[in-house]
Amino acid sequence: DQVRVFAAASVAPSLQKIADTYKADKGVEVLVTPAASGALARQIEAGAPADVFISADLKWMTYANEKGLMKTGSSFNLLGNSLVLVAAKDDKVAVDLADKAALPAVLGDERLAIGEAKSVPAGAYAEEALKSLGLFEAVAPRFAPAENVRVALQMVARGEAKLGIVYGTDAAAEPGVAVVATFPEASHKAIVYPIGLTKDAGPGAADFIAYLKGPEADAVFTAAGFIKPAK
Amino acid sequence: MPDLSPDAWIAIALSFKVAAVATLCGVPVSTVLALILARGRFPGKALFDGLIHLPLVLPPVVTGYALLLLLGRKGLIGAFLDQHFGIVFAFRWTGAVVAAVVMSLPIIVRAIRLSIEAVDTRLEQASGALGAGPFATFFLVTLPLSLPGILVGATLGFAKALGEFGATITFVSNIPGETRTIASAIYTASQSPEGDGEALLLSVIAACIGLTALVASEIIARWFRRASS
Amino acid sequence: MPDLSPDAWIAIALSFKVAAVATLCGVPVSTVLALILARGRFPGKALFDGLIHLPLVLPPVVTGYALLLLLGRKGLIGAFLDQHFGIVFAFRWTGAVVAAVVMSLPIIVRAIRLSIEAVDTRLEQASGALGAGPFATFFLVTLPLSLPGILVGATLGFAKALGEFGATITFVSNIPGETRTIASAIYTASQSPEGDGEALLLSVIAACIGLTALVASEIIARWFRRASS
Amino acid sequence: MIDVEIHQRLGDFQLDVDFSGDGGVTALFGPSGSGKSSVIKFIAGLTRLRSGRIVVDDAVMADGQGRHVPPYRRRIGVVFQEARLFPHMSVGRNLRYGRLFTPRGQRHIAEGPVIDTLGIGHLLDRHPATLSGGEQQRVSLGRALLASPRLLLMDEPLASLDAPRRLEILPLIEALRDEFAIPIVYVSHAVEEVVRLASKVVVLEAGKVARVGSPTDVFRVAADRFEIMSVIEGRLGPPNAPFHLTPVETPAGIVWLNGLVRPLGREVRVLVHATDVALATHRPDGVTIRTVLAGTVAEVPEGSGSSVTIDVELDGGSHLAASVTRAAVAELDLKPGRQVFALVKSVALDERPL
Amino acid sequence: MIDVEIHQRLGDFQLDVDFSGDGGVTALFGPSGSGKSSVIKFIAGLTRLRSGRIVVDDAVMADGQGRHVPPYRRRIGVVFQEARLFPHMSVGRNLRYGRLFTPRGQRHIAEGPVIDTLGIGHLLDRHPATLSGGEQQRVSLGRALLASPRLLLMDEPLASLDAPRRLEILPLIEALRDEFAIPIVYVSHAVEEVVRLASKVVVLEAGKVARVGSPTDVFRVAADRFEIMSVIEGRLGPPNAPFHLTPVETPAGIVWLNGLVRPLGREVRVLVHATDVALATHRPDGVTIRTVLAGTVAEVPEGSGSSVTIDVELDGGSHLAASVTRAAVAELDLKPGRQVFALVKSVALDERPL
Ligand SMILES: Nc1ncnc2c1ncn2[C@@H]1O[C@H](COP(=O)(O)OP(=O)(O)OP(=O)(O)O)[C@@H](O)[C@H]1O
Ligand SMILES: Nc1ncnc2c1ncn2[C@@H]1O[C@H](COP(=O)(O)OP(=O)(O)OP(=O)(O)O)[C@@H](O)[C@H]1O
Ligand SMILES: [Mg+2]
Ligand SMILES: [Mg+2]
Repeated sequence: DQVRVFAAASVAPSLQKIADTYKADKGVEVLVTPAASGALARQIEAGAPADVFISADLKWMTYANEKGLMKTGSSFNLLGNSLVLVAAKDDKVAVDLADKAALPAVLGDERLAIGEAKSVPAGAYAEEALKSLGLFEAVAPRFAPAENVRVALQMVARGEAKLGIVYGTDAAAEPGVAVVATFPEASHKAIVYPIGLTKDAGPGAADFIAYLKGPEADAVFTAAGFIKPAK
Repeated sequence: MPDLSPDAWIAIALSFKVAAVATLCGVPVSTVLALILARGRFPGKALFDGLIHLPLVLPPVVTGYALLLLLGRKGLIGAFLDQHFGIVFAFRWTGAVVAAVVMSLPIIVRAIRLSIEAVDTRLEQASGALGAGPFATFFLVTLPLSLPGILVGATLGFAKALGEFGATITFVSNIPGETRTIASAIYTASQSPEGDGEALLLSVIAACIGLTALVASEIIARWFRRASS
Repeated sequence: MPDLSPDAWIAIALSFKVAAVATLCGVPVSTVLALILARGRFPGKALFDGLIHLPLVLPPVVTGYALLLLLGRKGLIGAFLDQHFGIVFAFRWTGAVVAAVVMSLPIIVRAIRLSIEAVDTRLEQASGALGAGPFATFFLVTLPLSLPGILVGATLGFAKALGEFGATITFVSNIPGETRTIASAIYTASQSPEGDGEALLLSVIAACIGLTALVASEIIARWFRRASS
Repeated sequence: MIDVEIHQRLGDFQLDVDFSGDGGVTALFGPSGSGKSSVIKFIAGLTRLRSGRIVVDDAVMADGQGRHVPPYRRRIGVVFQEARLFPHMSVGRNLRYGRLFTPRGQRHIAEGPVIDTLGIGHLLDRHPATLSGGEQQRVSLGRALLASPRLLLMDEPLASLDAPRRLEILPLIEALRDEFAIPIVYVSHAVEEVVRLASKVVVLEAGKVARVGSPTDVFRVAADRFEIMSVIEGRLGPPNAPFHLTPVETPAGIVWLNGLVRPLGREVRVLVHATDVALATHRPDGVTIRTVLAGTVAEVPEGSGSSVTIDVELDGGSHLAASVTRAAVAELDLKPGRQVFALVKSVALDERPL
Repeated sequence: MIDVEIHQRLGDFQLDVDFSGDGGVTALFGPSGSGKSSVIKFIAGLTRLRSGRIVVDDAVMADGQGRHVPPYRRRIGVVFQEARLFPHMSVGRNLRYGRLFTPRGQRHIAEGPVIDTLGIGHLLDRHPATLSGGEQQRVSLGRALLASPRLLLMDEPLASLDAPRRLEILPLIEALRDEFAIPIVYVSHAVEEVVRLASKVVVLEAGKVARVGSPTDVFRVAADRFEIMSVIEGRLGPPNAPFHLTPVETPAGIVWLNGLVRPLGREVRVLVHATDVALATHRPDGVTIRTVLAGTVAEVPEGSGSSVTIDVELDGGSHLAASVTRAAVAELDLKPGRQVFALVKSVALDERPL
């Protein structure tokens, strides 16, 4: 039989790799369906065939829980991520986030690529972090909000935007960018990827979630740059 | 193309199926709608026209979401269809067809309508004077003379169905083998940097399929023009 | 509509501007392209035709990405334009216009081409026999007789420009006041659980603008038909 | 058989027409723009009648008050002024189109003879776009006929055909009229055709009926002297086979018809153009003109031009119009009561009797 | 002035035509589908010539070898068989269309008289869709004229007009020919028109030139006896004003023309239909026929129908065709060498000399 996983697009590539080995090991097929977290949550609400839901942020898992779509108590934070400031690889810049003048100065009248705060979790975290560092007012007019983090990364890699704020995982995977600075963990809410069983999850789903917590999965996630979720 | 994953091949086949079926369903529906809009006179025609054009004006995601609300298994119409006819669109490839049809409807309807309105009404009069009723006149005169528009509609509809993404992924998600079309596969691949190559390759394949359809339609059009001279 | 944020109003105004300018630019360009495709005979025509249709076949994000690669400040053409003419599209509303034009091009070109091909060539011959060269014939005979298609093209282009989202946000981002159109605003709103209300409201507004454009085009078309009988 | 009453405005043009037609051919005659084609379109039901009445064979087709039988239910065939062929169908399919909608029992008109007479047999597989003007017109004529309509409307069906071809097709129209008894409303600018075919002529001028009557009556007073004609009735005599002539016996003398026309004793009408008649004061001899009819001058109109049309009462009472110069009138002292002999060049008569 | 040589296949139709025209009107005559319109389209440059040669006024328009002056550079006006009016323009704008592209200095033809003669002044603000067939044809004619072309191609320009209207428009075409010296290629099925206008007739049959020559020569041997004509040359005598007649003095006698034609002494050509000629063995008297010409029978063809066309050599040497019944030939014993008098109904002559 099958385990059907509705996963936020950003987790999907790693998840797919794990699914492949899981099938080889356990003989159970895992069907990974990637899309935006919001779309997935609403699809589950509309009766989509999902056993497991992995969201890229808390709010959509909360939404799913509030709508009674999930098995009560089944959800927990599977992964965490860090938030980093990136620049194009060849662009030799250094920014000290503690220095309030540094970021605006480096930015000049160029753009800062971030995820669109309302739709992309990374964007929301970025705004929050900038606010807490007191940088928001200065750089907000220079934002270039992107529809997803991959596009934001490309903007930086292509030199269209001077800097970008993305997840550590994205920065690690994209050879065209280099990490300039990492936002302190305290500057934003913990970045977490909650996972849970849907209300009518099949029997194999819990096993797969258990597997995701195991060492094989952990190796894949770590290689992709994910970190342990803050408790 | 050795570096294309089997999943990608499945997506290509699926896209092809979805686009073909969407075109086959979309063109007749559009022809009827185009005829109604071109010739009909009824109150609320403007609104009806507007409704057909809506998917063009709204972001595809919104259309997809509207489809989910209407045609999802718990949706207004979807629940009805499910209970009475056992028809389910949500999260099936047929749903992808529905999304593609809805999204391409304004384009197809417009092309066909344009052609219908270009038909010389004096020929339709001549048909009537020869004893052909409205139906016969439509099928024997109006429709064949609108063939250029129908062909264009079919081509655009097919192309649009290949490229449709936003409404599809929102309505029927991105389930491998069931609703993952080329467009969704490109999206999926582009989510990781290693996927860039695959995304590009898939884009090229989509472009090639589109180009083939286009060339085929041009050949049909030319053949048709030659046949009538 | 008191619950609409000032940002939303800005997005509406911007969308209007982008759609209007995109229509004004897209229609003449499309007319020329349609004429070339309808009448021209040159090697590689099929490929050229395919290129124009590409934005229909590919997911919008891919088109947006391609625009970024080509027309971005560091892009192939973009860098050239920037250095020699100081023209920058990236992150500007003009870029949104470019995205809208590119995305609606296949639709507009097809509509106009359909109308051009429906023009009775015997009238063009008559024009030639009266001494009008190809240009004069085009502007005095072909173009006015293709007006239905041009009008349909303009309407579809305007609607599409209002609804365009994927390519726009990828190419020129989603900067409030600069590149955040209604479509982006609707999408953004729809992506957070609390945004439903705003998304719905904005959708209704977009639908109304689209409907208004549609009704206007129908009125113009009717007026034109009456004028020639 | 057909009753037409139309009162309607078309743009700036006011059409006020009222006439009826019997079983034969009713000709609509009149200058360009006088409303002939408009009348045709009303009868066919292609323009909606808002005020008036169209009755065909006792069936009310339109009464201007909401009753409007749609064209496809009228079984009225129309030969349009422009050919209106279906461009996407071969000539053959164009021709057979109407047949599809004609009940089997009413397909009176056979395909073969029509196609042969129209000379379009070699065009059946062609598409209309490449046909010549006259070919298109003939196909369009054939298409209307093959629908076996119960009333036929023809709008200048022979306008772009050469004279020999017209003469070939006219008998076909006569056959429709006589053998198939299809009433016909016929628009034409050719007086010859109208006179030959029609039993009634309706002359339109600026949307009004200017004159109605038999061809003789109408063209007798026609404005243009080339249009003035007379009709003489008589009975066929025994043909003169060696010389290919047939006599028509009339009280005023013998009218010689070209060709062998039968049967003996048949009542026929013979048509004479006023310009084909000369008058002599005594019976001429040694002249090739063979038809000489005796009569007396009934009326010599005043006139100022070079010609006048004299009304001659032939022995037996029928009238003959003769167009002669005023100079001749003066020289021969032609005046009412004077005995004259009308010389009619037999070769100028039509090939077939009316 | 114009040299035409065409060898080309159109579908199944092979066109092989070779003729030239002088400054006057060259008529293209022939049955439906014989290739007249096709020739027009080649001369205008609307069909590309692949083999042959079109020369107008010493300028090679097309030589079948790559030289192909585009239509808009030829300054050749075309009146198409179908009107081809621009549906989106008012009649006025249609009429003025060609003028836009005519160099100022070459706008020879004034608008007013053309519009008046065509009777389309009241239509200027209308759109073509609502015009009657004849109105469309007249506008199309006017449109071609007002471009002041250097060569005019007319494809049945008067086909759907009534006789009086035709008689009004013919002088306009004559004026183009005479006053503006525009050479014209004229397609028509109406022998009257052709004879009246043309100095040269090219008869096409199935895509080949069957006969070429002056109207007299061509129609003298025409297949259909209604088309046979003769031309007699003479000199205008002093008009008879009270009777509105003008004598044309010829060696064989006086031909009386209707109307007052001047100036005295002008050489004119007079046209006689063979069917309008009767023969007498002695000079008749007491007959309204005023034109009596003396001559001798030159040839009496064998024949089996009712009529034969006799060739009469008039005194002075010109020839006159007379269509008479074989019965009359036998009765009067007409044979070559016999002295005869040709009776020509003067009223059947054309209004104006050729
Ligand atoms: N919709 C309209 N608006 C204005 N005038 C019209 C309209 N329809 C017809 N007419 C006018 O009515 C008149 C009659 O037209 P119709 O076609 O009946 O003429 P017709 O007798 O057939 O002439 P023809 O012999 O030239 O074909 C014309 O002068 C035409 O211009
Ligand atoms: N493309 C083509 N393919 C086949 N046949 C053609 C083509 N074009 C013309 N013809 C044929 O050539 C012949 C001559 O046509 P054309 O139009 O020149 O005739 P026309 O002399 O003008 O006749 P009409 O008096 O009927 O107008 C016709 O029989 C027509 O069917
Ligand atoms: Mg008419
Ligand atoms: Mg022709």
